Amino acid sequence: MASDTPPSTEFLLELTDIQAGYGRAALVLRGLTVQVPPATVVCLVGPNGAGKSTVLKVASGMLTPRSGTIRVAGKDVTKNSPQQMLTAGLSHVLQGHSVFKEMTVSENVLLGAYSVKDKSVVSDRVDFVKSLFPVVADRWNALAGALSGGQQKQVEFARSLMVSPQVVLLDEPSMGLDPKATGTVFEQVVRMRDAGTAVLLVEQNARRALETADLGCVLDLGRVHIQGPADELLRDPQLAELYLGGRPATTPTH
Amino acid sequence: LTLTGCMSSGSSSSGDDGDGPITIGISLPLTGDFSEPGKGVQRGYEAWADYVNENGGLLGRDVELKILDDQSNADRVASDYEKLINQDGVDLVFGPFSTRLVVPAAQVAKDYGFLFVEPAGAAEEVFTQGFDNLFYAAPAVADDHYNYLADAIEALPEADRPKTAAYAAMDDPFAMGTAYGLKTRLEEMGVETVVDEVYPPNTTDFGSIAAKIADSKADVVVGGTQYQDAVNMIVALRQLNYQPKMAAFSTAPTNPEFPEAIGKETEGILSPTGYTPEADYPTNAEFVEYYTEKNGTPPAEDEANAWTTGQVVAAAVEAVGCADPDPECQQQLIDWLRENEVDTVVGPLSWDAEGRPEGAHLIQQYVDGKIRIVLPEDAAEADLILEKPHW
Amino acid sequence: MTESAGSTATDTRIGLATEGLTKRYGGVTAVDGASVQFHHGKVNALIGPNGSGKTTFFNCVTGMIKPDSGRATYLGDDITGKASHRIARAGIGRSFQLCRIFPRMTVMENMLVAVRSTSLRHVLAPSRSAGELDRARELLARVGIDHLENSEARDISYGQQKLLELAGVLMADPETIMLDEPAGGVNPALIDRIASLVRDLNAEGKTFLIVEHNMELVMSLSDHVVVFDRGRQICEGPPSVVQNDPRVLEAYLGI
Amino acid sequence: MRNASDPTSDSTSDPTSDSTSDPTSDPTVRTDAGSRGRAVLLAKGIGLLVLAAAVLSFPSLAPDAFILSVGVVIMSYAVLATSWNFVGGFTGYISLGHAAYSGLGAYATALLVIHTSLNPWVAMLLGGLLVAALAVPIGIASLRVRGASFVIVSIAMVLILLLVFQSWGEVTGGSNGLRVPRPFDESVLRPEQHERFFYLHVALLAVALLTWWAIDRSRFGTGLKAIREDEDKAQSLGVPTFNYKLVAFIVSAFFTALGGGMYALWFGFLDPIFQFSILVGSYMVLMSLLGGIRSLFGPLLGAVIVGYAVEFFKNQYGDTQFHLVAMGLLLGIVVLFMPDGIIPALSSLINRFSPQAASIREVSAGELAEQRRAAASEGKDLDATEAEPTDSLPEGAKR
Amino acid sequence: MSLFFQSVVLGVLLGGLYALLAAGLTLYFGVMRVVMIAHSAFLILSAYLAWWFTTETGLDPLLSLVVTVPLFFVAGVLMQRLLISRLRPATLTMMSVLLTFSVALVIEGMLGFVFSGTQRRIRLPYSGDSLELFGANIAVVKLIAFGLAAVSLGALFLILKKTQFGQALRATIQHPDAARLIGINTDRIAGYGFGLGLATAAIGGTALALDSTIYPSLHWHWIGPLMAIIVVGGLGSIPGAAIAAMLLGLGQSLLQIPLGTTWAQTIFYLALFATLMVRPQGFFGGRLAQRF
Ligand SMILES: Nc1ncnc2c1ncn2[C@@H]1O[C@H](COP(=O)(O)OP(=O)(O)OP(=O)(O)O)[C@@H](O)[C@H]1O
Ligand SMILES: Nc1ncnc2c1ncn2[C@@H]1O[C@H](COP(=O)(O)OP(=O)(O)OP(=O)(O)O)[C@@H](O)[C@H]1O
Ligand SMILES: [Mg+2]
Ligand SMILES: [Mg+2]
Repeated sequence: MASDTPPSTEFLLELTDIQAGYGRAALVLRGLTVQVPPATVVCLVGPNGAGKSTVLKVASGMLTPRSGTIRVAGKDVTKNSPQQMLTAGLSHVLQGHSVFKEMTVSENVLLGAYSVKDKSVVSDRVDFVKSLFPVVADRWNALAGALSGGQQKQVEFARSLMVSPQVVLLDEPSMGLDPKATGTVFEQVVRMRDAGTAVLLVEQNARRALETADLGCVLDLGRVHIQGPADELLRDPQLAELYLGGRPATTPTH
Repeated sequence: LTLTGCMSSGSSSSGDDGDGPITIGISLPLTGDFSEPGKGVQRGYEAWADYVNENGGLLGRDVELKILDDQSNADRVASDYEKLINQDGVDLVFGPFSTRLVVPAAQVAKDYGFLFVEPAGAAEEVFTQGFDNLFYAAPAVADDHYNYLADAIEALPEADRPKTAAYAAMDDPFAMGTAYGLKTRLEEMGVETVVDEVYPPNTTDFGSIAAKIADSKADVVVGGTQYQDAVNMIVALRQLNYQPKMAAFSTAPTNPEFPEAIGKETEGILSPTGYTPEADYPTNAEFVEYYTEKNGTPPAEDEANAWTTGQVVAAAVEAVGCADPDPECQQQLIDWLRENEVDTVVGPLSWDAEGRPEGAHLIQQYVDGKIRIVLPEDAAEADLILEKPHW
Repeated sequence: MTESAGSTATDTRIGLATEGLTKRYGGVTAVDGASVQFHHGKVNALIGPNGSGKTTFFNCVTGMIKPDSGRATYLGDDITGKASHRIARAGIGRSFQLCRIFPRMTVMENMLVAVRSTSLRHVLAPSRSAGELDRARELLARVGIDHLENSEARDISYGQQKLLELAGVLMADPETIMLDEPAGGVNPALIDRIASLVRDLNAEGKTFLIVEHNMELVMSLSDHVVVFDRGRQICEGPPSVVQNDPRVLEAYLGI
Repeated sequence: MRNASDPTSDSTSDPTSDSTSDPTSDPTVRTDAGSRGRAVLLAKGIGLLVLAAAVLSFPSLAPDAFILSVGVVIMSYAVLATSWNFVGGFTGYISLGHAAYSGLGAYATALLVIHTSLNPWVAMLLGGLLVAALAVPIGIASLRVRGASFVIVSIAMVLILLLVFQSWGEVTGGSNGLRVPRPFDESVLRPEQHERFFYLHVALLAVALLTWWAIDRSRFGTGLKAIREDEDKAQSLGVPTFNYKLVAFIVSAFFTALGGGMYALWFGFLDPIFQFSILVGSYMVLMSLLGGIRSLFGPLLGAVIVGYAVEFFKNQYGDTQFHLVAMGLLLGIVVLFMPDGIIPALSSLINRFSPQAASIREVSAGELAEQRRAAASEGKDLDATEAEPTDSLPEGAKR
Repeated sequence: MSLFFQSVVLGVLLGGLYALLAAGLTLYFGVMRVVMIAHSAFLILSAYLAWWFTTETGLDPLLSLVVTVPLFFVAGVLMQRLLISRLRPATLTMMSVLLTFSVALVIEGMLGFVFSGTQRRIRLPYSGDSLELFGANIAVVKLIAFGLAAVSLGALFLILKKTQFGQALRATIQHPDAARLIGINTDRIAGYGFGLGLATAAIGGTALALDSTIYPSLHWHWIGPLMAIIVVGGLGSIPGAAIAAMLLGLGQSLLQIPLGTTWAQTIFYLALFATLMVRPQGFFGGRLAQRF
């Protein structure tokens, strides 16, 4: 279903040869460039520890790069704080579990709209996410920490849907979700894309992700390994084996 | 070695005798919980030293005080005397303040064979520890403070005596000593004890204690108190408008701040005291005059006891004719004090084998808003009010 | 694929089993009278929609929480409500869904925590004996993070942490290994390695109980699949059967 | 960057300041690391000797009895801090109330000496055992809660004991304090006493350190550290967490009590408000933290520094309350700027100069696959062989 | 009987004050996992300020609140931003104990330095006055203190539960990264939270100063009972703290009748240990409370 919209010259999110690392440790990202046009889903895949999450952290201002520039809609936002990034129209859904465990589902979801002042918009969105994820509606007043792993992820994703930014960074949104919920998540990704949002998607469920995405981008050793239209990457057998997990039959073992 | 770096402040040379000044080592609670009385004692000591130096010194040598702050802490007080004796090589030591600090300090002095005369630490326990070098430089031990009052009550006709008494004492050897001294006497003469409360030193809320006392409607209330606890207790008692016939509190009422703290309602409050500026003992007038011009205010009990300590040691030194750390000299001083009586600003003092002074305290009372001596008759400045007016 | 592990050969013994296991949280019944049996020496899978009670089931049988009612048995003997370290030493090792490691210890130290016996000699023995170290390194190599041996565990990426946790569990050398979403957030290529690792260990006689949402993995790996919904078992059987069971399609795959 | 994957660099830089991490931790370079290990051991041995010599020669160097007495106090601090570290360092359960156990030890010893005809040293040991026994129920109660609650409980312990020992006058002497008969007869003069007690404290300290070291390198120790990180997880790995905690707690209480008892015999006078004071307990924490709660000699170092600081501040700001301020600032600075303590701070400073281990794998998925095939085609067991190439290959692979 | 009733009244009044003070502690803890040993030190500080204010100006100590409350709020913000925020999240709870402990020492030291160790007490014209109620006397000052406590407690509760600030505060503590990513200014929010806590200390201190002696080391006397209260109430639960405070205050006051002052104080610690055995997370605390 990968739509072959020609990559427009104007990028909503632009990371140009970023170098970044944690603390004094060696560089994690070594001169990496990623560009996300509007109304496009770019999918980052790569082995564990390749630096995918780091890319997103840099993009959302959680980790300031050692060199390189970050542009959102052409505007240079390097060294901005996460809040400024948010106001610049960029939202980031963390990997792992980042619900507020000791607050209720409702508080979590509503806090998603912390930066939104218009009450009516908020209530519309609430209804919308409730309809998307039944568990949000069912457990509206339960402590989020009491939910199951997958349910928490759903709440988390719902929370991120409370705002509608230009650029969305998703770090493994489908992790721990059952097939149903996974379906919903990918539908939403498509919906965002169709609404003109630029989506930078990190997924380990690589095949599924690339099927959804327009452009693919394989990360390894903190560099972009291969880049191109998602469907082409999918067809490349060597890539398939190295990064997308060959069918069990073709595993190198035995 | 590193440690010497910061602590070799005193020169050990002044240890050996000669005609250099006589250094006297003292550790006092200048900070912490006992700092208030501690400072008083300090003023007393310093006044005494200056006085002596202005009048030809001891054995013709000047005296030089070396005062350390023990932070109201027993561990510190011991190490202070350790330091004074070993590092600063003082010739004599004077005692610190408060029973809790006297015992560990006396131990150190004893181990180095020093004479140990102390201005505070009136509690019985101080004298039962087998310190043969210790002397308390005040008229009476805590338990005997109220003796005159007890006698006066005993003198009353059966009918007029109070029937019931309530006691509340801070959990502190001295404070408890005073209250319980009176308690034993009153019980002997058949005054029923209706409340007997002991409260920790850090108590600040006296509501419940007061409630108990008020509820007992005791004729007499006796407070074994230091300072603020007395104020708090009195306020709390007034909040419950309890009106005893007789109210006695140790220490606090003699404190100049007391009337301001309590206001007009001090009338009739009793208190024992070891000292009064008015007393006509030889040397007292001099002391009061000297002290007052030096510090602006007349001396209170703590200052007087400090001065007394000085007088006692001085008497021994002059008599024996030596003042140096070596044990023989110190032993001679000790022996001399055992044998003799010393005239001081709190009256003539002599000691029993454990170092207990063998006198008694005066009883003061607020009469017409001013604290006056009411007992014993011969020293009295005003008549004892038996029916305490309402507070 | 499965012939690789000799697991199909042996007859089915019942390893871990529960009867009417129930756990309630206020209004929610997380596990609702689940009576399940898992085959010893096989690779078992436990699947079900989010919130169907899989993790709670895990916690109940491994003693992390006490079930309200029902009992759990392992190879016949009752392990209901036993302390989790007892159960661990009875031979059941587990991993956690939200990967748990010891963040401020090095990867190697993480490996050395596992305790296999309570004998004083074992407990007081030096933990860094050469034997232990080699064993640990081999396991780390097996999951492919041996190069991180001396990094602090909190500094390695999420997927790496998952692998570390797996290796740590193996270090305790349990005969039954319960994995809660081992493939969650793990790179596909690595998933294949985990799969082959599971097969090898299974061939060495280890029993597995795997909770996983990655159907491809489950179906390729497991000999026996149990499907949960709303805290109880709705069907069980070999993958081929389960895969086409209408209830499963409806409740889980949502087709 | 290059040697990021070079195994030797991994082994040289001990990432955590844990005294456990030993250099011989890489298969490919065992010999090399082995020699380095021996060098390190040698260095450690020498350091140890120097330390011992310095400590033991102190009394003869001390210019006068006062300095000597300060030395005794510092050693007693060191004993207490090291004992505290059995709980604080391993399990990360910070107890601000360890004065409870030193106080109990002191009183137990004193009362035994006074009321029984026991030899003082036997009494001290017995006192320690009594306190250890008492620590069982206390531990069972207080180790049920973690973090803050535990701290609070520990504080409560001290306060409650203070109340009890103050009010229970007939046994404890209450606020009159309790005089402890001295273990040596009159002929032994005070300076002589100080010297003896100094060596006695050193001996006790040595035993405590030895125990700490033994635990630290044992599985038990690793288990305790795991508890510090994630208790449930540790338990699921078969660590009997509660028993571990309890044992550590009891050991700690035991040594603390011995420390208290010995101090009582030396000082000769006990007063509840000074025995059961939060300040004493917090000094133990301060000293351990300052030196480094995860390292063997941390508390000792901390004790020396704090002990010196106390004297110094007193000398400087004798009759003002500034000594409190200074102590507070010291603690604050430690917590803020070197929460792991001096020793770790230093060792990490050293590490800074030795190259960092990158946590990112230096070999791309492609190369990995290559190696696997190679391994597979050689028909060897996949995993065994794989360990070597992945570690050694990248050098070549990169050029 | 009248004694009993009198003690009940005193107990309730005392409990009210405990409640306010404990609420402050709970606030730091419940929302930001900080054990604020220095809370009672700040309490004494504000008491001293009230005393000083009165002795200098001769005005009623209550007026000092106008100054101290904002002052302490700012102090709280600074303290959080400059000190607490520097601690590693991983070890926050533990390290905060020591950090705030050191702050307490500094405050005590400074108080001793500036005002000396002397015990102080505010002299009020109405310090001895009392109202009669069914045979029990209620001291006016105690009543005022109680009123102050009740009002500020209520306010605190509303702020935390009803305002978006309260939510943002809790979010910030539970997952700072996520909180920042949804646009919360985590630094500022946490700072305000801390300021709020100190503000309660300011009020409590003034209330305390009305009817009690103060001296620099007094805070040790308060910290124990307060800590016990917040554990019994359930760490982090403000209503829990309030209720526990009331009950224990009452208990203490009643126990004094048979047991005397000293032993009555042990009720706090006995309650504490009882709680640990029966319900480690405290009687009103959330499931997660015992973790911290
Ligand atoms: N907080 C940190 N401190 C130091 N190093 C880190 C930190 N977080 C990640 N790293 C390192 O940076 C590299 C990239 O981490 P990152 O989380 O971006 O990988 P990833 O591609 O997201 O992997 P995964 O798919 O497992 O999430 C890893 O090698 C990891 O060891
Ligand atoms: N501590 C708790 N308090 C309240 N409810 C809980 C708690 N733990 C789990 N639950 C509820 O129990 C149900 C089962 O949770 P569980 O984690 O077992 O689901 P799961 O099968 O593991 O889901 P997932 O596939 O997302 O991991 C969920 O509805 C969850 O909300
Ligand atoms: Mg990632
Ligand atoms: Mg789960």
